[in-house]
Amino acid sequence: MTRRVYLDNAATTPVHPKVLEEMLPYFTERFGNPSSIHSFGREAKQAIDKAREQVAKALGARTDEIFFTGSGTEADNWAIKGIAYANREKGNHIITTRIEHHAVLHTCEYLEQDGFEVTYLDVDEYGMVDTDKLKSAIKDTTILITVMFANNEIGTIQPVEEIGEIAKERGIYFHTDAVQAFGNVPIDVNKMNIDLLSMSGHKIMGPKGIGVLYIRKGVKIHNLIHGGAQERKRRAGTENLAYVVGLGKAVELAVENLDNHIHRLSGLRDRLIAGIMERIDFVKLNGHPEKRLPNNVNVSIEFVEGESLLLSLDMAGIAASSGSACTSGSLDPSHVLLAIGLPHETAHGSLRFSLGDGTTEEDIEYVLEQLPPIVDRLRAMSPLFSQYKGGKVNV
Amino acid sequence: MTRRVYLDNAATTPVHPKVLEEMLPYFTERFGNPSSIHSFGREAKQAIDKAREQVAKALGARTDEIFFTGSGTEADNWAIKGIAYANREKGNHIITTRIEHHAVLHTCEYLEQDGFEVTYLDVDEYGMVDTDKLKSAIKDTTILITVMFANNEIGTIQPVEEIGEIAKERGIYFHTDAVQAFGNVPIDVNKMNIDLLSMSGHKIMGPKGIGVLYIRKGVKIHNLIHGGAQERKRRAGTENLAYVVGLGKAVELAVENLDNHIHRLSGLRDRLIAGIMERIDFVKLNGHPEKRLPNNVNVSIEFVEGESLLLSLDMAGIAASSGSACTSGSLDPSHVLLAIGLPHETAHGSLRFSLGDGTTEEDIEYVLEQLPPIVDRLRAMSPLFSQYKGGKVNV
Amino acid sequence: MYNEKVMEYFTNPRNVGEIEDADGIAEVGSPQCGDIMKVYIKVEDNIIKDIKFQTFGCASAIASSSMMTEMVKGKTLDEALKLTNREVVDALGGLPPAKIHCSVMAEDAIRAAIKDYMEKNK
Amino acid sequence: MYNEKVMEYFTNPRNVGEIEDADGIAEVGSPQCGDIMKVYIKVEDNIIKDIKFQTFGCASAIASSSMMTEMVKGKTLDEALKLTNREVVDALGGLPPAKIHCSVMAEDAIRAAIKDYMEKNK
Ligand SMILES: Cc1ncc(COP(=O)(O)O)c(C=O)c1O
Ligand SMILES: Cc1ncc(COP(=O)(O)O)c(C=O)c1O
Repeated sequence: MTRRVYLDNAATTPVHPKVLEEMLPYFTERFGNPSSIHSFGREAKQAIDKAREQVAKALGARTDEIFFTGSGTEADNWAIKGIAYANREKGNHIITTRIEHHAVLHTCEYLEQDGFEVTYLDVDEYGMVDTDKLKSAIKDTTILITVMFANNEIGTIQPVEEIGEIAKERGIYFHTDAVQAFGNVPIDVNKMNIDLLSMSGHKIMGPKGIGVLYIRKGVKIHNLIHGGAQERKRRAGTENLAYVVGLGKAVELAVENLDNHIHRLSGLRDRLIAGIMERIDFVKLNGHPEKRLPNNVNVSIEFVEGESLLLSLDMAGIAASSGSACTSGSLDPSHVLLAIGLPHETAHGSLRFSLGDGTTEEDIEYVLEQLPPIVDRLRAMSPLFSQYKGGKVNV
Repeated sequence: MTRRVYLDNAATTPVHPKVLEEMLPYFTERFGNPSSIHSFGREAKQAIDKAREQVAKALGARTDEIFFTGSGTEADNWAIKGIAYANREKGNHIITTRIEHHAVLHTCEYLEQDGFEVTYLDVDEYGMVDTDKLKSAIKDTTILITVMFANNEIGTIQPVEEIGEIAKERGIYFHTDAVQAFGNVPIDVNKMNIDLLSMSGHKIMGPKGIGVLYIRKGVKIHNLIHGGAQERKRRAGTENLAYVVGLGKAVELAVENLDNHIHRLSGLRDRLIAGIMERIDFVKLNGHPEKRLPNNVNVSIEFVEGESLLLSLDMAGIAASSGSACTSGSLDPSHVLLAIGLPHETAHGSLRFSLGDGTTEEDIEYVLEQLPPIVDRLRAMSPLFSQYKGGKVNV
Repeated sequence: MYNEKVMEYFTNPRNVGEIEDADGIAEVGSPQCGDIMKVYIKVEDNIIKDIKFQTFGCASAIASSSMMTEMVKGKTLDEALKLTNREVVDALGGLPPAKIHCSVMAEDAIRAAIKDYMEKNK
Repeated sequence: MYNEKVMEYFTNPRNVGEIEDADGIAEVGSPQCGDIMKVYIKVEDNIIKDIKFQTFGCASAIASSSMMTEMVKGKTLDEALKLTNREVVDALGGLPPAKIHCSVMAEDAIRAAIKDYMEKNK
């Protein structure tokens, strides 16, 4: 079999062996329902309490501010709808950006159908939000600012602390989707004036299908999922015991490993970026050159289309992702790449390599070896490239 | 250590070893994101397709009618809110019962605050819904009937097929919470005219934190969780790959084992009921004597309180549950036991034993040995019992 | 959920029972709430010479009643009247927040029993 | 996602390239949609003697163009004009629903190239 190099850690990560080890007993032995008062239940309850402490500690939060959800997406939905409906009499205006994850964007769009007004802030060519524009977008009716901590496609890290300060000054709730940021960037909800923060397990070597919503004590918010009294009556449903335990462990490991992770991965990232630039012509780096996740590489490779690149890489055993519409079956390429001003055909030719703790130097060298001939082959087939060479660029 | 006898399978079940075995590779090896087009992703996608087929087959449904959720509770919330908001212009009236799970009741209550009208049908002393009462509750504005398939506390099985027919005749959507029924009762969504059906993994030896909503093709429903294009754009969030695989397997095993499960557990159930009646005075069986889940025993033991019973059983290694308010820290005992007409103090003294595939005859005999002296001891302490003996019953 | 001390007083409660010729008797709580405590006291020279209780209720209700009876036995009526639910909770090493009302019932019960004695001996 | 045949035509596409002195040329699709197909034909006695293509697009766009060129090579113009996207899909052993438009582009491309030839030779 060919070598398999996984560089799609922003899509999802494998579960860390130590995380799996912690989870395992909770499937078959310590499987009680945390709401039960017998010993099986009490054991389960304790495990959940411990995980909650691990998460709270990692964010600088209190344990009673941590709520487990069924995904990062659910955390985003809960934060935005919950704040919107609970604060409707105060106002109906929400501020967000054009480059949010669909979990935020589609939730905002749903609210627009229900009488809310949403401002989608533009970003600059690096994907950065302009805090002056943010300030001038604030109205008397603004009840929520939701800006992602770091972007999942291009890796740009937003000025979260500054945004938190603006929100605080104006008495507006501030939510941040930190699904991609947590484990890649130090986070402190108090220092950064964050009122609500979303996380997801599967981006940090935890399991898929669990998330966290941090809700600052005192924030007025409705429930999203009604039912039993779990999570202090705020999020109903029998707790995903094994995953809660796993998430707690994954968070703990991520925090322990943070410095090393940032240092090692940003080195590999920079090597990969430099290598691609050296070896392939007509390539552009997307996202901010410095304020960038340590694990994110996003490049546009002119004259070729993303899916073809991905499948060719896949045949060489390399897993990556793309902002091309072809990967999703729709016509428009990634809204993020369009928002930073890329022309459609350039956006279609974008590739994202997202590194993880399992990524090695050899992996990077392997990609740098495999990618150039793939690009050559596809460009040789591309009418856009031969037009360019012939001087008839119509892009 | 004392023997441990787990008779709280209606609260949650352990994961079946075969289910865990199927799940395991999906944490660390086959961990791809099903939306990714590379080989890791395609592998993941296939696993999800297979699980969807397993579930569809079990319900007599089509694969494109099966949606995975983060819990049974989420499935209930989605069904009810989704139908309510999508059919608002048709009407605002919902019919349900007083004995639904909180996932249904609290969702209905939330909708009441938002302009919907909800009829909560009474049930008889056995917890059965009267279909004539249901018929007369229907109005021109009725858009949804939601009646649970079988009750989680007292095990009563509702006349689902008849209700389905009534709903169909009147052109009203019919949702049933089958979280407790699936795996205990044969279910066919077409034969029973069910439009929406909720299931949960952890009641059938699958994992906790995954559920299913069956939505009949053509049903008009809003999304509950907005974001990515997963689940054919109906339920966003990266799929819980390992649990989806596990749920598929658990469902398959449950269906294979259904006849044996029903036969064996109802035998043990009847033995336990008869044994309790023989050995303890002043005991009442709650729920329907025949139309009853094969794994449910619910008895009220007069003059004693549930939590004391539970903790005493727990010290003997027996895990059960109770409808006493003391177990939840609130004052009112179970709404289900009150709905079937039990006086408060009788409801407080109720015990539920829920059997599972791991339950043995020895387990039942052990309970029948341990329970009577526990009851004796607590009755000896009870002022209600000495009043009764003294002829001064003030119950 | 409960600490060992509470479980010990639930499992082996002190002073369970009735006193046939009690000098004061009181019952507090109600079946609706799932808690009833009945307390019997025997008084001599203003001192609680003997005390027994019966409780229908959860483990913390049983433990609280039992602890309370131990705490007031041998005390003068005045002293016993000063017993607070906080002291019962502390003597038990703590109760879960949702169960504090059980200790309140224990306080209420001994006060009511003393009141009953006083009324009868006015 | 794709079957082996599609992957084979994507990996080893037949008839890639340009024809310098082509008799008909056409380009369909647009960079916006992420798909462009350019087709060159050489015609003799109403027969497609040679055909080449260039494609900017996803794997199924490349495979569809390549398959199309194979299917019309050596055919008369009339026969080639009758080629449908369905036939291309079938020849590829099927395409995912979201990718059917790629086969439509292939059909459009050959028709446009023939049209270009006819206009030039009117
Ligand atoms: C009847 C019924 N409905 C819904 C639920 C909720 O399911 P889950 O715990 O998966 O959220 C349960 C169990 O908790 C139940 O018994
Ligand atoms: C920025 C961002 N937000 C939200 C999500 C959604 O998280 P989940 O997949 O756990 O629902 C993701 C990843 O999918 C993401 O990258």
